[in-house]
Amino acid sequence: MKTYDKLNLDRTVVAQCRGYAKAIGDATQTFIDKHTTVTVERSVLRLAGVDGIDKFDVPIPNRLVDDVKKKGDLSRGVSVYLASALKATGLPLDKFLADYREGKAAIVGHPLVKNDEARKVLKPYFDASFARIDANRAKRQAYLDRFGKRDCELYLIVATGNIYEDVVQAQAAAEAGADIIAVIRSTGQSLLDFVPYGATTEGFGGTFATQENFRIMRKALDETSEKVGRYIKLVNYASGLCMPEIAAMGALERLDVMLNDSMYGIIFRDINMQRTFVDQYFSRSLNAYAGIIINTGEDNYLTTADAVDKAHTVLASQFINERFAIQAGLPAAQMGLGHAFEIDPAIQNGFLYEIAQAEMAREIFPDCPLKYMPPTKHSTGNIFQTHAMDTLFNAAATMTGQSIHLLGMMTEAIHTPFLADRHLAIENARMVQTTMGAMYDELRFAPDGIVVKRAEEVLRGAHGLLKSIAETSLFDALENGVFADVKRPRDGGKGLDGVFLKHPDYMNAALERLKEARP
Amino acid sequence: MKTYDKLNLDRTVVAQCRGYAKAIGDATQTFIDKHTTVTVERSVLRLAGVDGIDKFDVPIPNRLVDDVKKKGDLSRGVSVYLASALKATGLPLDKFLADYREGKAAIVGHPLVKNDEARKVLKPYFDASFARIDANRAKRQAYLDRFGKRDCELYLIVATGNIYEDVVQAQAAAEAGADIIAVIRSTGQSLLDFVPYGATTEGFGGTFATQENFRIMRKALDETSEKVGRYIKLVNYASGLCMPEIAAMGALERLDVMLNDSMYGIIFRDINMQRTFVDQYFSRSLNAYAGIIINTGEDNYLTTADAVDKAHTVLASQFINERFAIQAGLPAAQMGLGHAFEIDPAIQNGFLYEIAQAEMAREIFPDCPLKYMPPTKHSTGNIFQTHAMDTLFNAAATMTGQSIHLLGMMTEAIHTPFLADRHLAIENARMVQTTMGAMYDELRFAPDGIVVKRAEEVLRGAHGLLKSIAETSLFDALENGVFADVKRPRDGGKGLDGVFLKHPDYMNAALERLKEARP
Amino acid sequence: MKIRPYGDTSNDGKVQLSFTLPVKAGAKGIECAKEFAKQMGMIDPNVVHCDAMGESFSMYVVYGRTPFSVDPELITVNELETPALSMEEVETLIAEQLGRDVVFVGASTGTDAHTVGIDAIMNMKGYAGHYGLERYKHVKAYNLGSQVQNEAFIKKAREVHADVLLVSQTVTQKDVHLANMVELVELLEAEKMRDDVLLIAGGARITHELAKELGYDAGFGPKKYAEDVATYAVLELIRRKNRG
Amino acid sequence: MKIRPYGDTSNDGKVQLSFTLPVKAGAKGIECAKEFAKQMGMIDPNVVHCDAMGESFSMYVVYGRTPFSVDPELITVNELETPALSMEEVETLIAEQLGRDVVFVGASTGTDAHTVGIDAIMNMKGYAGHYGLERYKHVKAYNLGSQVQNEAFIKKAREVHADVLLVSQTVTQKDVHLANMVELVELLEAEKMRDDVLLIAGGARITHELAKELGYDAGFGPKKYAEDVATYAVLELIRRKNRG
Ligand code: B12
Ligand code: B12
Ligand SMILES: Cc1ncc(COP(=O)(O)O)c(C=O)c1O
Ligand SMILES: Cc1ncc(COP(=O)(O)O)c(C=O)c1O
Repeated sequence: MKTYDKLNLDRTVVAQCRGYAKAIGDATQTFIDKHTTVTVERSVLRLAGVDGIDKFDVPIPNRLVDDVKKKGDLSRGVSVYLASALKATGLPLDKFLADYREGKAAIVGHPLVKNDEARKVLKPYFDASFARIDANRAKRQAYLDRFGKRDCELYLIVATGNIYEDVVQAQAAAEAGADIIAVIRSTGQSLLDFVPYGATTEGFGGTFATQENFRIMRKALDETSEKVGRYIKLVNYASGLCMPEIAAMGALERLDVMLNDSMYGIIFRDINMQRTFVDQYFSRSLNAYAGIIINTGEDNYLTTADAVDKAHTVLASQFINERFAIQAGLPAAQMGLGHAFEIDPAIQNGFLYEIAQAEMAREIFPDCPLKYMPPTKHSTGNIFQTHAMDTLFNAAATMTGQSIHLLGMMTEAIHTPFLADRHLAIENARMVQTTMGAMYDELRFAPDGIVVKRAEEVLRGAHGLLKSIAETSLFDALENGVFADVKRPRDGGKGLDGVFLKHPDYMNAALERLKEARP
Repeated sequence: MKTYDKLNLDRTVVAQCRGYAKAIGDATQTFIDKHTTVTVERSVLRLAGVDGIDKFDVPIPNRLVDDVKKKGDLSRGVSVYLASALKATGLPLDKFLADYREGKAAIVGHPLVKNDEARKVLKPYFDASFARIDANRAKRQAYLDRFGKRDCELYLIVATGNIYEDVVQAQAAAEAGADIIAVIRSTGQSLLDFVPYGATTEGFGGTFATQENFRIMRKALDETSEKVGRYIKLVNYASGLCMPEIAAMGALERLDVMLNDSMYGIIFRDINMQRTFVDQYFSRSLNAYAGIIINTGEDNYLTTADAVDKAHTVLASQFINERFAIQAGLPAAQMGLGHAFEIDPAIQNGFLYEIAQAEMAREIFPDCPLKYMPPTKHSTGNIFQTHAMDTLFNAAATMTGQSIHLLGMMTEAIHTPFLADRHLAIENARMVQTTMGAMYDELRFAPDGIVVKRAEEVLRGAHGLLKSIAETSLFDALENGVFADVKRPRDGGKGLDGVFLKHPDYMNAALERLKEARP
Repeated sequence: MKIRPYGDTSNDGKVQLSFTLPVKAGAKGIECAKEFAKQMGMIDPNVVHCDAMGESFSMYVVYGRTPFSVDPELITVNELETPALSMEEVETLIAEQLGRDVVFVGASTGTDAHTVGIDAIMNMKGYAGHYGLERYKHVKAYNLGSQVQNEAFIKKAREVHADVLLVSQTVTQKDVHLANMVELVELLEAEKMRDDVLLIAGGARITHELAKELGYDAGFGPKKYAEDVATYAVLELIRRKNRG
Repeated sequence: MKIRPYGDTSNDGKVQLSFTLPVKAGAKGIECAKEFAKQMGMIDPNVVHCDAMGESFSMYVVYGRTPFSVDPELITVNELETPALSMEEVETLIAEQLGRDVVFVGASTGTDAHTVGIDAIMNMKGYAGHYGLERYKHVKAYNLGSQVQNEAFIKKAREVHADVLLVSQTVTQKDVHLANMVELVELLEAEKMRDDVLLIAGGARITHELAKELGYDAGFGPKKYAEDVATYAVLELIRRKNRG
């Protein structure tokens, strides 16, 4: 999509923002590089091909990493333990795991091999997984080459709690015009320090993210893609205590987009910040390799903080997320930075601020597939008015050339979407996209008008905020509640006990490959 | 409201359009000035204070004019007959009418007085009515001075068929934010060659326009005006076979806006064109005097003709209606020229055409309170989608600074509005007006973009059409179906038998006063 | 197999309801709304929105479950089952089976001024890509326009020996169309013409069911075009001819 | 006096209904929709819209009359009738009638991560111009945030000698809130703490009626603020104190 310079943004200020973000990112990366986490290690196992659960439903990756944590030294990384066990038992991985399940083999207690040896032992297993991911990437690309891609893609959620009902609804939505389908997770999953297993039918407010559920939905959407002649993208959430593992599952099952924010878990799920920073790095490195677009969660800030006063925190956070994405090797084309249309419709000229902000995001991140979120906070039980508000949002998206357009639901304030809610949302958006067609190319704003001034004000606000964060640290900023009005202590929240300082001999056979593959 | 030059319209072409319209208007006026009609004469009687019905429910003005038509010479005008009867019987008007009702007095059969004498006899009666109209005008002005007026007024219809239910709904609408209330007429009333009498409760698709109904609604809205601190304007329809009489009733009962188009009756009600041209002139002269804003009906063209292909006919008709309005002494501030948002939402870039046309109307008629009509033709039983379409219309109105904004109803394709439909429509419009606030001042269009080109194209089309009409005549144009794709023969349609060539001694005591009062 | 409304799970029976009550908005109004929804059979109705409309009215939006179900197998469709033939097929049928021109007279009758519907069926150019009857070979189509009184309509029908009468009705408020449509049937009967013509109604709110009830031969609603009515009429004329 | 829904005329009983059926769109579907609407008591339901949603679903919009009516006089409102006092009035009441600090412990419990509701009630700055409990004199307010397990919630309540427990629940899909709310009551009973605290629930879909059913003392829904719950709680504590 073409981009314009409609706002006359001060490019020096933008460059300075990126400079501060780099300083912030570099400082945090120093911390990240020194640490690993239980879920990073479990992802290594998953990428080596470890899967399944024991008879108490505990995933085998959890069992193995717990063993190393309790009886070995996790700061060395699980790679070397797995390699050593394979080497010592002489078993191929599947046999080893079968024995392990029956209590006939252990991951610890074997003489530890050297890192180089470990790499060699594990290579064939990683080769298999990475080949599968490569094939997924190629298959996606083949689909896209065959079917093309819309400039502005309609993104819809399903959230029945039951993967089979989700399939029915996702297919109906795709047939009605959706381009991207996200399966919302059950409440609470993000706080589980393991990934549930198998097909599930009992989620609340969403469906559990399991590898089997991913597979079921991917298969269904591939069928629908063939039917409608459009590649339907599949989304799930990498955020939470298992970010890296879910990213691994997504890569293996050909998800196309994953929610993955460097700070969302900290702010909205009270997950420990050290844990999150380490996890997001690994998961993003994997997303990058798999050609998966990430979606960041800045939109959420405006559900708790005021959308007018705190617009600059969204922009500041986008710069930070961009930076972390760069550090994990993600190209701009995979950075789906988030923003949202959340200004109270009762505010005079609110819509002008919205388009100022949306246009600004477009101009500052011209190559990113921005994820634009619909109004939610000011939706009420008045479904008709909410539908009208969503029309305005659809108009704003079309007027500012957004690329990933999440649809608002007229029942936002009531329940997770009904089949018909989604259908009506698509109809609404399609109508706006058609009738407003070239609106983005057509519009200009009064010089020194409200729109131009608003963009300038927000950019200046973000600049100030980034500067102050760069002067202290991102840890401090989160402790002070600069984002979403939420304060989080550095050592508080969930999952800190899963963070480990790396041993000087730490080795991560998966991460190494991911890094090597970076362009 | 401020106007801009956003479209770079060719002002020479605009001036030429006005030139052609003047030629068309002048030619038609020559015809008008030579003729009178039964309803023009009945209005004269009404303005002299004649009212009421006989025992067969026939209005006394009809009885009197019919008598003159049958037994006298209507081409002299009814003024002189009435004056002669009063003079001959020596009765004051009320006594004369009482006798007439009982068959004890006649309007014809008396020696005819000279025109000057007639003027003198009738003067006190006209004085009374004109004083009442003056007082109405002053009262309206006092209200406006006290309460002010919104830049863009929300116009809502009530159409229950029952004046008392209409009152309930009109008051509810005004309390919810409506500025203007129109009482839609019953189907078929426009083809009645008399005006029904008294309060009515049995209309279809609308409520009969009667003087008593006007009074009831005016009183109710005055009460509401006081309550809400906003002057609520009342609208009814002058169009139809009784245009001049209803205009007289409206002037007497302080209506604020009247539907009054120089061609609507011809095209949409198959009323004879000669009749309509004569009637519209008298009724507009009266509207002008009473300070009543007229609303023209160009919007209707697009319900039968294609809204993209025939947009230029709307503009051409606006120029013609403007010209006829000038000829009847109406200032621009009372010319509520009509236009509409009727492009199929399935057409690519349709919204861009809509705003091109709406902005163009604003720029060409900067001092007119344009009446902007909502989508109707492409509304379906899908109330949610229709509500969304109405949101886009509300956006277009706000983006182009419209002044009289008729609200679309989500149930447009189903029934005349329910109370709640109207409420939701107001909520929708208010939200858009608030959140888009200064959008009109803010927007600019790409030079040589779709919007600018569209406006140019429509203006050029109107120019060509007006030129061709000026080269023949408006009568010919209507015979050829240039407006709304409807063809009407010059001598066809209803009401031709009510048109009379004026006698050289024709005198119209009411019209004379209206003309004298023109600035 | 019985089916039930589907919100987001099979058989959840979920529906959305909205209405206005002539009471002040507030807790009392919400309870009234809930009670009303229960009378409509909703289980645990959830009043998700209550809004004041002036002092004496309030509107409600309700979501909830319903216990009802419908068996599609047992539902009879009160709609013409005739498949629509193409214009060319209809023309051939007339030529081969009737061997004469078929005369249609149509109008928007009574006080109804809506012509777009009847024009869609009759005018040469048709509507939404479906040619109108005027374009059909072997069809004589008279479109009288709108606001045509029933007497004038019948007069024309007699004059041109109409085979088929097409009545369009759009305004339905206070059931004005019912009175007008019934009047036409009565006039036709009084004139002893009822059996000589196919009497067909159409319009946005007209259903075949309703038309039959009022004594018409058929009724056509939205998304019906010239070929639908032409197919029905011609097949029926052939049937009647063959019956003798 | 009984009231009925109002479309555009008193007592016309008109309502709007929409739902999805798991059938293909078409004439059959429309008849099913009509039949279903009749089961809901609608008289002459008018199916004004039918739209396909894929091959196996279709949605409907229906308008029609209903015969039902409600008598507002006979409707009991299941809502707390306590008038809300102002913050200052509540503060005075506590000082004069209880003579000690009142301790509130609040949280969004279970897996629920929505904090805006409980923050609206508790945080200093409050919501929509209504100050939260933290600002009240003589009130000790502990806001534990979200995703608080019932066990942890009870532990804190015991620790700080809570007078009032405030439970916020927003996610209601598959009735997850019911299970969670009932679990809390059971735990409190097991711990023999139920009678020592006022147990209050709140959230967008919570009603007083529902809260009572689940064994809570009171429930507060949308548009309720700190002063509503504070007034209720303090008056109830005074009542209990005086009762002895
Ligand atoms: C265009 C229009 C007008 C135009 C009509 C111009 C004209 N020459 O026709 C104008 C502006 C003049 C007008 C005026 C009025 N209108 Co009007 N109008 C409409 C509108 C917007 C569209 C109707 C239309 O053209 N539809 C398109 C056609 C193609 O669809 P259709 O008629 O259903 O026809 C199809 C089928 O039904 C079928 N069909 C139709 N007739 C026949 C006949 C036969 C024999 C067969 C086989 C098939 C058939 O075939 C067609 C193609 O599929 C509707 C609202 C809407 N969106 O539906 C209101 C609407 C119909 N109007 C309405 C009303 C009340 C009026 C007025 C009385 C009041 C007013 N609003 O001013 C006036 C007076 C009219 C009068 N005396 O009758 C109401 C009717 C409410 C009701 N149910 O009673 C509506 C629904 C708007 C509303 N919500 O208030 N109107
Ligand atoms: C903001 C929001 C979020 C934010 C929450 C941020 C935060 N820290 O709170 C984020 C983005 C994180 C979020 C996430 C999710 N959300 Co959410 N969210 C919303 C949203 C938009 C607004 C809720 C809100 O803040 N309302 C404003 C407050 C002030 O209102 P309130 O809670 O009703 O509180 C008032 C009263 O109820 C009362 N009150 C409330 N609690 C209490 C307690 C007491 C004791 C008292 C006295 C009074 C009281 O006082 C308040 C003031 O009047 C709603 C949709 C909507 N427009 O309502 C969806 C919504 C609630 N979310 C929903 C869902 C499903 C989720 C997710 C599960 C899935 C998803 N969409 O990703 C996740 C996961 C959450 C989890 N694990 O619980 C659904 C719930 C559906 C249902 N009925 O089950 C909704 C309705 C959206 C939808 N239609 O799908 N959400
Ligand atoms: C970046 C991001 N991650 C995750 C989520 C949802 O997470 P959870 O599954 O933790 O509720 C969101 C929610 O909108 C999000 O924006
Ligand atoms: C100028 C004008 N007059 C009259 C009407 C309505 O007239 P009638 O009462 O003849 O249906 C309209 C309809 O919209 C109109 O635009």
